[in-house]
Amino acid sequence: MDFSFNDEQKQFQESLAKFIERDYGFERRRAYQALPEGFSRDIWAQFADMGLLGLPFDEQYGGLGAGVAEMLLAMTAIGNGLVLEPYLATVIMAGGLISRCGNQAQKQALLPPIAAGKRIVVTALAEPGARYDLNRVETTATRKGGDTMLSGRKAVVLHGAQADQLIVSARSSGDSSDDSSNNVAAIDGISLYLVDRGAAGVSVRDYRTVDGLRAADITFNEVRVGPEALLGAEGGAYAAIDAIADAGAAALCAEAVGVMETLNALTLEHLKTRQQFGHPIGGFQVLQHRAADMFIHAEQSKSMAYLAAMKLSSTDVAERRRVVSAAKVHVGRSGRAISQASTQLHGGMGVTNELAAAHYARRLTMIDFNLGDSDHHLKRFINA
Amino acid sequence: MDFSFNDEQKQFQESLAKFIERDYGFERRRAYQALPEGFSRDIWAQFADMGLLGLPFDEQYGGLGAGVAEMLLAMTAIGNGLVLEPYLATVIMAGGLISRCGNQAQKQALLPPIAAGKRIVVTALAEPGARYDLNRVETTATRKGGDTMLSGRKAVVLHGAQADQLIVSARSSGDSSDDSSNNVAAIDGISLYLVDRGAAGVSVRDYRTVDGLRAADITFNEVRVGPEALLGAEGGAYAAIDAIADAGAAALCAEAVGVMETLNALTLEHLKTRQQFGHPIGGFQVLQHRAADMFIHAEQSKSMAYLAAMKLSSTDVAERRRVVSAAKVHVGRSGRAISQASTQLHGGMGVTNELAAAHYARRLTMIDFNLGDSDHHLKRFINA
Amino acid sequence: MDLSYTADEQAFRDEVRAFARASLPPELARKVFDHRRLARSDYVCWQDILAKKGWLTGHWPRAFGGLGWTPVQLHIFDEETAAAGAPRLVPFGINMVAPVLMAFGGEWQQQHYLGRMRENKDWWCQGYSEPGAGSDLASLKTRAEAHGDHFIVNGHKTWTTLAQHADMIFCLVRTSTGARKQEGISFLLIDMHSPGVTVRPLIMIDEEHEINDVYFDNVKVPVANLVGEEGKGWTYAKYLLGFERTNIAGVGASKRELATLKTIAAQEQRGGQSLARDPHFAARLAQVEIDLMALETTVMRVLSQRGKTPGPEASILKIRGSEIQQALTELMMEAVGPYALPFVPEAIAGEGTAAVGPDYASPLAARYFAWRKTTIYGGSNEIQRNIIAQAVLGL
Amino acid sequence: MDLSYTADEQAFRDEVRAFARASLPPELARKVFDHRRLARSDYVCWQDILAKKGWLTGHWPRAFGGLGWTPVQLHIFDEETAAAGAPRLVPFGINMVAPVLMAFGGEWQQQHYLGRMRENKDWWCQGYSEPGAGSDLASLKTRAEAHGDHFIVNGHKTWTTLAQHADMIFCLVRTSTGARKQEGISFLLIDMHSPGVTVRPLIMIDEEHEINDVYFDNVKVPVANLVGEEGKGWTYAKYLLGFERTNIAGVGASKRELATLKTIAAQEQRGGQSLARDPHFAARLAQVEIDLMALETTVMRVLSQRGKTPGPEASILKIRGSEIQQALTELMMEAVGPYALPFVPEAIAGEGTAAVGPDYASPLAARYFAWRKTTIYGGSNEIQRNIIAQAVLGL
Repeated sequence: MDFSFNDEQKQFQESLAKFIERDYGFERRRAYQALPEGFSRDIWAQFADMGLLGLPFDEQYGGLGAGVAEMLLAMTAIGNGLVLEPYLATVIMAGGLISRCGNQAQKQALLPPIAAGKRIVVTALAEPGARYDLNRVETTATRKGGDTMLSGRKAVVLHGAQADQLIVSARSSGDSSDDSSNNVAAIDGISLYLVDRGAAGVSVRDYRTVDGLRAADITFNEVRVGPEALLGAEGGAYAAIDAIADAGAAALCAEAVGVMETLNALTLEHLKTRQQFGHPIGGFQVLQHRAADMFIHAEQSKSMAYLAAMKLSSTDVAERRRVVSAAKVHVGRSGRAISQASTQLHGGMGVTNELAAAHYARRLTMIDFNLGDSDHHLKRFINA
Repeated sequence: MDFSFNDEQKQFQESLAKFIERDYGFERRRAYQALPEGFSRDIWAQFADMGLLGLPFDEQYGGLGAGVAEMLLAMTAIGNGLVLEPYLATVIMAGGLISRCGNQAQKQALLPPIAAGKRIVVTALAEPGARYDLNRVETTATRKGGDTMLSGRKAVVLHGAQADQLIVSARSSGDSSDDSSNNVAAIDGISLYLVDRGAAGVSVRDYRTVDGLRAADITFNEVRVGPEALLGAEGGAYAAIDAIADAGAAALCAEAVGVMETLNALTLEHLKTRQQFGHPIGGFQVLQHRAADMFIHAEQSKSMAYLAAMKLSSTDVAERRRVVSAAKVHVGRSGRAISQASTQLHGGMGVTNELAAAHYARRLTMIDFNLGDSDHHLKRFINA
Repeated sequence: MDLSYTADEQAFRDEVRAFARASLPPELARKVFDHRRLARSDYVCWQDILAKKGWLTGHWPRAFGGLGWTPVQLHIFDEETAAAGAPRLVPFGINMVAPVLMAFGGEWQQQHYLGRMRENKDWWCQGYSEPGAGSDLASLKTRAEAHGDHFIVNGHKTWTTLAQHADMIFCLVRTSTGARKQEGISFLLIDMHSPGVTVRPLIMIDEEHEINDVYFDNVKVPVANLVGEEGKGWTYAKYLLGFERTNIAGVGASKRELATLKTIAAQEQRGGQSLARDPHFAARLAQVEIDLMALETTVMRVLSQRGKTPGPEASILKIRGSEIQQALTELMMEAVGPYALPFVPEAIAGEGTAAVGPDYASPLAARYFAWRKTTIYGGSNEIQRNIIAQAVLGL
Repeated sequence: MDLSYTADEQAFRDEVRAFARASLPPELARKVFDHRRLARSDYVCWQDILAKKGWLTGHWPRAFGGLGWTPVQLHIFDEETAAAGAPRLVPFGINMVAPVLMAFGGEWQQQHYLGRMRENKDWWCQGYSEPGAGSDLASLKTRAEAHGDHFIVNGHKTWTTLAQHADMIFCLVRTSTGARKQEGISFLLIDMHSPGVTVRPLIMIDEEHEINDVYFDNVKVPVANLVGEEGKGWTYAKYLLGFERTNIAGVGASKRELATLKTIAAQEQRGGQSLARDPHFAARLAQVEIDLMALETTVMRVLSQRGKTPGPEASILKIRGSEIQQALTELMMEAVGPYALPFVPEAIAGEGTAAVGPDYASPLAARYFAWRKTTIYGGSNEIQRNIIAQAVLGL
């Protein structure tokens, strides 16, 4: 039992912190956000140079083969800087699926360009009306000769319009109503396909999200893909989807911890400098206790983020799901509490767009709406 | 729309307050509690003299024919004084059932001695394992000649061992599993019987409750009652039981408001007098805000207690149940919050038996366990 | 004690309901129900309709041209118009500065300004907060120097709601620097069209332009626009705060929002069933509904027992009212799940761009964030709890 | 970073589990699981068993006769013994005064008192709080006057846990009245059997006799029992407080109580189904379970990163630990519904009287009330939040 980082990891952490401080200040971030893609390709290239984009991939595919500790550090730094780039969608989620399900040729073709920052691949898994249930798939995959035709809709695909390729879940057999999402092994008939974002029949509605990122709703209308597009076994993709969604959820927890750290620091700074009634408002006991609670929430969330990350590699799927859900619930609720408290402590300015803290509060709140909110995961935890 | 009391009611309120102050101080109450019956027959006789014991009864049965406002005032005073006598069980619940279901002869025989303090009748409605569902009745009523044989068990009968007579619910037909407690009209087969506490086959386990009252678990083993024991129509008692349980719940809300008032006053007194770090602890902002929240809880609870009391006479049963449940939820949760805050603000002494506030906190907490707790009523509210 | 509405009150309710149904433009009501952004003309349109009927100032005393509605009538009016989908009335004139003018204003001020308010001629805003003076209002720095028949005003107000629409602002200004900072504050009415007044938008967390910085650069204000006595502004401001808190309970609007939330929950799915039937969500919704019942009853209790001048108990209404409003926005945002994420301002503005996901979803997250303001403005909830602790409980 | 237990740690866990299973008397475990009242002999019995094995002080450094367990081992020991149904160890000697003696005690004190603790020979209690000095500990008034080779102690301690069983008490006493009230406090060890010591029970809200007033009337205490330097008691007391807070997280016991809660919820019915399947109750239970997971991980994180000396972060453990303990008692009480009401002390004491309702129900309400103490003692949670705000956050 050892919660400490080794020297190499500490160095990695410091270099990330330096990068965020130097290149990801509030005004710079605003500028990246205003770019057509809603993030900076320069930053993305720098991430590649730092090895971040291949962090978890095998070395043979241009990755660093890093483990859970590095993932925690990277995602926490992303939270610290409120990073806009599609790290979660591309490296953790799409990269994770390819690493897990891809055959040798697919890994060779996809992972190195992702690691090099040359290609952006994202996952398109959730559907309108399915809420957070990734097993409720109504997008159809129908064989037509040697090819497959995909039809359906995917909802709130992070960075969908900025991606070169999409990994799309579709139903190659069965129907979605007979699935119980808590029996992973029994869910059958879902497959994954690689689809070019520009392919015929793909239409993309690009939009901003309320926390400053980009997402898209994507319609697939008789989109033809070849046999090489199939990622993993036909009809047997759900276990991988479930595992990658958990990896994404754990990564979001780590990101949330980073957001909490910075938001708490900004709030403390405000409490120490803002004067009312002739004193810094941080002298008021009620505000002190609120700040103490924010600190407690962040520390407990950090513990849960660590625990969830550790369980990702567990062979006990039920245990992994239970702990990831527990972490997502805890982080979701703590995030809500911290963001609300921070806004309140900032007073009037806390609800304007001009304050960095307002942007952190928004992201922290909206993280909960990705890959299952607290209520969703509480239910999954109960039924685990 | 008028929330004020008229002069007569105000006078009534003042006389109650004077009585509680003079005759129901903390030490006196301790002495009443130590009496064999756990309350004072002297006080009971004085209640009778004041007209309290017939307050809601028709004048022809020795009552005052008073309305909702007087009930609110009486129950609030009972809460203020943490009164031990069986007012709820006898006057509100048993008296209410007799008034509602009894025939002329029964009313004539029972109400005047209750109003005069000569006889104590209580209701025995809930059963072990049925939790708060009064429609889950497994006590059986079997005809034997002209008589009826009662067999079964009743749980936590308030003042059961001190009563002269019990009003017992029993199933004269059907079984309890086919009832949906939210469809009052459809619940069938439950009857009410008057039983002497000393009758053959009645065995009573008397005990204290954690909030200082008395209750009993009562077993009925082939208890024979005559036809005159039947209260109301055979098999058709549930609507009356449901209505009286609501009257009891509304009365408990009013009592809780009285407990809150006194407990808040005791806590404020402590905050103003207890010194720590050289100042009264009421100077600490965190404790001030906690006291403010206690005040808010009490005021909101008072509003709900009024609203529930008003709806008791509504002809719209669904509306009555909805509002009574809302009040019970609100009062239950507010009571929990106030009692916890009060204990905390009293510090170490708050968890000893020596402090009046500790007794108020206990009663306030346990009121929620009578006639349906917050969770029970929240569910009933949702399904209403 | 009789907690039911009288026949007269019931008749009044029917009248308001019928009138709102007949006169409120349906497309305006739709915007309100769907949480779309309202233009200046939307507010003005409805207020003109009410002004023509005499109902914009129905709650004013007859002596000032009102109809002398009882507090219960005003509550009924608020509830019925909110339920019909009416926009909220801009409160700064008719509900905030008006009582101050009635109590402390000169005859000309009463005739001129109250008259124009009855006819909805001016849009008012409030010049209280300053960058260095939020909850600590009395430390304000905006100065007004007397020069013969006018004052010269210099300073910077912030957090001024809808100042971009306003014709008039009532301001707290410093006319002298006394020993206590509460002294030397005066209450001034300033024409927003005066030279030297600049309005700069403060963009809200939901990218809405609702609040502003207002700068005064040597603005000339006639002495006739000084309310009451010079240096007594703090007294008037405190008088006004009580009125602000009463209206802030927002029961009528919260009842409408609760109904909207139920509609949304009935349409959303969780785990294959309606969200409204999800026990956990239903329990949270029920809790807010119960809290709102308690608040409404408390409002009626305060109003019917004490008449029109609200005491420090009004702090309860502010605290619970704002908490309930926030809880409703929070549940609504959660109800739509992932479709809380898309942010399409054009759709929120109702400018013809389609929303992403269900139509009702698009404004909800932005609205949740914006509504965090309700526990901050009008005296933050921390200040309100201080007031209860000190003024009510004597701590 | 490796968050799994090492093979050694796992082996230690197995050893503790096997030992507890083999040596803890089953009737004692039953009493603990069922929340029955424990007698002095119950505590002593289990501590004797541990002392014989050397485990009563396994977490002590080897230099003082301990086994030098790591914090992780101590955590495993706590968790496994709690799960087996062992009573909590009386902490005042081995966990509280012991570290003070190790750091500041004289050689004789270390040999004599630490030696007796290892063999479970004395029952210790803590003499800190006084009627006028609760959270404001430093304002204590108990005086010790030096008279040659002994002190004469006069004063009144309160809230002294299980003083009626104690052989020894460690006390903060005032030996001089300095400028700051923290100065002039000394740390004294007093034999409870000395003439002039009187113990008076304070009956708890659950009618339990757990705490006491302790009066000192001209009690003679040898100078040899002064710990460290005269007037430095406050420093030692603060040193001790850190240790008190670590143990107070109570993870092991809370895990056992969570398991008990689940057993009860599975047996209770609500609306015709098991309470454990009731969505609302299940959600509340799950929330506590998750909070406990977070607390346990935080405990491990603090312990494994910082070694044995807990910083102000220990306040988190105290706050969350006590809140979770209380939440568990609250849910347990609610789980049994109306059968929370009966209060039969003889049944709680396990004196043969049958309980009313299910056997597990009878102590639960009383226990809920008694457990409110956990957010008050050991530095109230308000004090802990002050510590975090000031010592950690610099406010």
